[in-house]
Amino acid sequence: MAKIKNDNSNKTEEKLIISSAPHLRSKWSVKRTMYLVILALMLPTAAGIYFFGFNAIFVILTSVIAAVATEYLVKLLRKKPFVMDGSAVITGLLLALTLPPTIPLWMAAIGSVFAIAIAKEAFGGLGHNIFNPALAGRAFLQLSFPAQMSVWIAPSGFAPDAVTSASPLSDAFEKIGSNPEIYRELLIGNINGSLGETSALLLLAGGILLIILRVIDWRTPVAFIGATALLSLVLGQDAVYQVLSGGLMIGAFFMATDYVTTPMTRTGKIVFGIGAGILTVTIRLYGGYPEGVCFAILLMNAATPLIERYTQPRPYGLGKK
Amino acid sequence: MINNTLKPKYRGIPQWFKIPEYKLTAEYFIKTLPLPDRVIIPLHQHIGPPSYPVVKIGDKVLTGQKIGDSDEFRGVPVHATVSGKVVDIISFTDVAHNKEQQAIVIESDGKDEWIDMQTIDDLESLSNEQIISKIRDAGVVGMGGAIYPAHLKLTLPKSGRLETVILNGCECEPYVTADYRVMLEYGEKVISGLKIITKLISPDNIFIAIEDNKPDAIAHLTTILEKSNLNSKVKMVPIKLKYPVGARELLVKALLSKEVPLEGRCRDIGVLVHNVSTAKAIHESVIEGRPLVEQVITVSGGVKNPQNLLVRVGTPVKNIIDYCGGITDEANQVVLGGPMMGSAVPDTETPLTRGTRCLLLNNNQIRNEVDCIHCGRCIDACSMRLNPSLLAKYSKAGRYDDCGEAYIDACIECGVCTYVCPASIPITQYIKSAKQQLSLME
Amino acid sequence: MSGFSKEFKKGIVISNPVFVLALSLCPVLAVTDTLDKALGMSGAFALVIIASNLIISLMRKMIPDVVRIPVFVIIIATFVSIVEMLFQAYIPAIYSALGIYLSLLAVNCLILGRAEAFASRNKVSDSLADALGMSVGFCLALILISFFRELLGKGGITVFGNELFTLPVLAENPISVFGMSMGAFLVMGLLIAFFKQIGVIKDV
Amino acid sequence: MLDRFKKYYPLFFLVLVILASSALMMSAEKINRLVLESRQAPETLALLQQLFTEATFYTYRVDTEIYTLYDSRRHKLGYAMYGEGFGYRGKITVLAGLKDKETIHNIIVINQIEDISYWNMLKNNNFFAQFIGLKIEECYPSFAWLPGGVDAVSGSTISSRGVTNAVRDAILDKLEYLD
Repeated sequence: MAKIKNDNSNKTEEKLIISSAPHLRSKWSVKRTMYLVILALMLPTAAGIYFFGFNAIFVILTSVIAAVATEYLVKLLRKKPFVMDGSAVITGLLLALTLPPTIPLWMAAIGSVFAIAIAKEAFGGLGHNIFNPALAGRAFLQLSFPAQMSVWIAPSGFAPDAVTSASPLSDAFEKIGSNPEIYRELLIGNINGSLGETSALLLLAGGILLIILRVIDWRTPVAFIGATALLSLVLGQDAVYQVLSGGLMIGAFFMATDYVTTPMTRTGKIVFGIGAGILTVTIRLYGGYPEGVCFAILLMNAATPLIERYTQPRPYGLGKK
Repeated sequence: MINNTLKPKYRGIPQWFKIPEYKLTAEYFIKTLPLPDRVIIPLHQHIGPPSYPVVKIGDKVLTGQKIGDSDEFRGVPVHATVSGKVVDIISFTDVAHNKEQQAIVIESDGKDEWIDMQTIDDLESLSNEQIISKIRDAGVVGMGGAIYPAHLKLTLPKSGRLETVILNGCECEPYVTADYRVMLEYGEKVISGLKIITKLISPDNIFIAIEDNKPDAIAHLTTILEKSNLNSKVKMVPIKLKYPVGARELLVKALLSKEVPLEGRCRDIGVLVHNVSTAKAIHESVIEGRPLVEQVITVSGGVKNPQNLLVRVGTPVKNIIDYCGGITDEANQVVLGGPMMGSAVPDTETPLTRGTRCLLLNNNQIRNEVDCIHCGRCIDACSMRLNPSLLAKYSKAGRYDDCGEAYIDACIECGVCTYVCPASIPITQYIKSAKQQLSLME
Repeated sequence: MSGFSKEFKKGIVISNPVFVLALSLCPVLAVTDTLDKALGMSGAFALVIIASNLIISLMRKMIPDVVRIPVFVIIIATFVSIVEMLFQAYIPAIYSALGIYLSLLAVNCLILGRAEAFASRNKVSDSLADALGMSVGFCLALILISFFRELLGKGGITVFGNELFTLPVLAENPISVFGMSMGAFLVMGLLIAFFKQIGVIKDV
Repeated sequence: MLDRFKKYYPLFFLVLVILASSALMMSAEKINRLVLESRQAPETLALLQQLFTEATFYTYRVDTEIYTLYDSRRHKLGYAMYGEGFGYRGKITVLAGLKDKETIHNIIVINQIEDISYWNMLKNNNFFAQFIGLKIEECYPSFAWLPGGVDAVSGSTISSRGVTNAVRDAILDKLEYLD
């Protein structure tokens, strides 16, 4: 404060704001980021609704509404202001997209409640959670209701007669054999599987949209998908099939790029992607579950602080080692 | 014809965002601000030991007369910027550098009587020591914002020499156009200042680095260079515009592909970086014998008539704003310096100090800080390759030692991390306070 | 008698062994998947801690300082063995369901902790009150945790073979996570959070 | 004298406590054994003693239907469980005894309604003795036919198969419950 007499204070002085430099701020905000992600997620959501009809709509709505309601209630309990920043919507939507279309609605709701209340808010809310909430919710459901979580119906749109069949990944190894038909089906998404993970093409489009909009970094998905493809190839699997099927696309573009639970540094993002890819292939080929993306990402989430610690960038001016 | 121009290059960290330029005043000629009735001259307008007053209350002073001096070589004297009477010696807080200091208040008599100025015609008649003492007496400090005394930079290190001189014409901060106008309108003085620098340290390479959005400044300086005898040594380098590229560390990296060591200065790797306005001030101090009493600033943002002004040091901000037509309704903040690194002042009586290049009337929408979402944008944006979010986290938690271990000293406080932060965390502020705490601990 | 009731109440809420002190979590997490096992464990715990507190408090002036920990351990282990045999003889179903965790009471930090910190320094009535309070607190905590775990993880409550009630939907699709030890952590954490929220327990 | 006593007092005390606790535990064990033994049906014990001659008492778990047998010194002798199979005429019930978790100790047939001639063929050909010491793994391979170490008595194949299936039924589902 200047100790100078203010003899003629005019009106403008009363509203002078003291703030620290820089006085210019970009227009990016958490809200904007979240809504862009939701926008990109609309593509696989639309595919899910197209292929699975009313089932999909109800599951998605239940999951999202339960997520937002839980967030509101928990914030109320914690006496913190509730901000509709879209993160709860993303969690609900992502959870719904990883669920089978036939799941009972109350199970989807329980998954959402667990994802928000336990996996996110119990750790301190957005920015403090260790595990990706949507994946934690899915893992919870997978452990709790293994039967209902592995019922897959063939896509039938809005037609009422759904046929249950095995997961594409579990009977994958016999059925295929560089069959271009099945690649096309996998790309379009006209196969049985979780709500949002069937259409590889639309997931790719959503992911590329986010990369172009600079919401996510290209390194994680590229490393994740690359590592998966390479390791499958080395182990004698059909790499294209491994990449296109299951939850790999949605995991690589929308879950492994979650800001909070993945490393911030660029090298760290690559390490995270490679680690998740290796774990995915390992669980798929040698593990007890047909799908490994969920647990692979959760395991790498736990390793994130470690990765971050060892991949700090070398500061400018520090001699090269 | 620019024959010795390198290709535009920038080898720092590539930036994926663009900070808008807002160079509103680029086409406005420098006008001279009418003399203020009263100036407030702080006595410590540089890095180094503070000066003490050498005048008493009631003394008559002339423009350019020394009113503060330091016994140490590292200090620089302070001069009266108007002629008149010393009315008060007050205590004053410099908001930009957050330090308490003395300031001398001079009431102008309106006559603007100058002291005798010794003009030099032949530079060769002076020895290096004489030139340096002239620069010191004139109180020249780095005008790029660092306010480091110029004569200290120009004194050769005891062992070795400085091989490279970079004349920094990069003005990457938004709004600011003062250096650009100086290069266009005082080009001869700038090149003459460069000649003096060359004479003092006789470097092997001289670069003039100007951003590629100022082609006319590049052309103008090239024409002057061709007339001077410096032409053969000097390389004119257009630099690609990315915000903190005007910072000397990044300029060195961009031009020489060398990095300034973490705990060192440019001179440790034989490089001298001087701002174009400093070169102009060096010319004025040596050739014209004129002390640093006025400087070109840009007044921009929320004023009725944004313009470039030649302003006496110590002029209260209010005078400048009034001259430019007053604050518009949107502006709610007065910033001394550029929008990225300047400091907001609490009232408009605050005087302008040496090295200030911009007076910005800003419209600041205060945004609430929310929790860090670990998006990593600040890490991607940081040109010094630090982890700003981590530094902010440590600083917030009071873990200043950890800040030190995370190389907080490397931070140049360019403000880019705060600019890009979607969670509106004032990272730069946290880093500054941690640096302050660390320096207190030592 | 006010001293008695004070010591008694302390163990139930203010320093509840499970929710506040967070001690002896091994049995808490391991045997709370059904109400039966929780009740059995609470009973065993209560018998051991009351008997050993009583004996140790009675002998507190006699026990030489250098050998006090061995003596405590022997006393506690004796009672654990006796309780084990009693369980085997009279309630063999619960005995076999509890398995190794019953024997592990001998190295239960809570029992040894109370013996060392309280019973060996206080008079008999206070020690008895302390042991009773701790038992009641431990029992309440176990019953609460196991109630929710059995309700969610099995879809209904069954006590000693009597089916009290079942939930309509959950009985067919129980949330089996609550039957695993992860569910024990979840339920315990949520209960602690709930009690802190309503202000029953405070930070220690 | 008193000083010396004081010096060794902790040791004395410790020994005293150990002795007291041992005495307590011994008496408790006595009660425990009395109770356990009083709960045993003598006829069941007699049946089990045909399998394990040195068995003095047993415990029975209602949920898994396994008898665990102990000798007089409380050493675990083995397990016993019932199994059923279908022979030529009807149900055959056997009580199979396991020595440990891997080997069959002995079997006794509790109930059968086979034709006497056939049954005598089994008896005379030492059919039941084949089960003694049979490894459990050999009972796994097929449900329909006899285990590897057992030869059927020719002419009485169906009864042989009935007995074997009864033994397999007794063992197979309960292996995981053995403790």
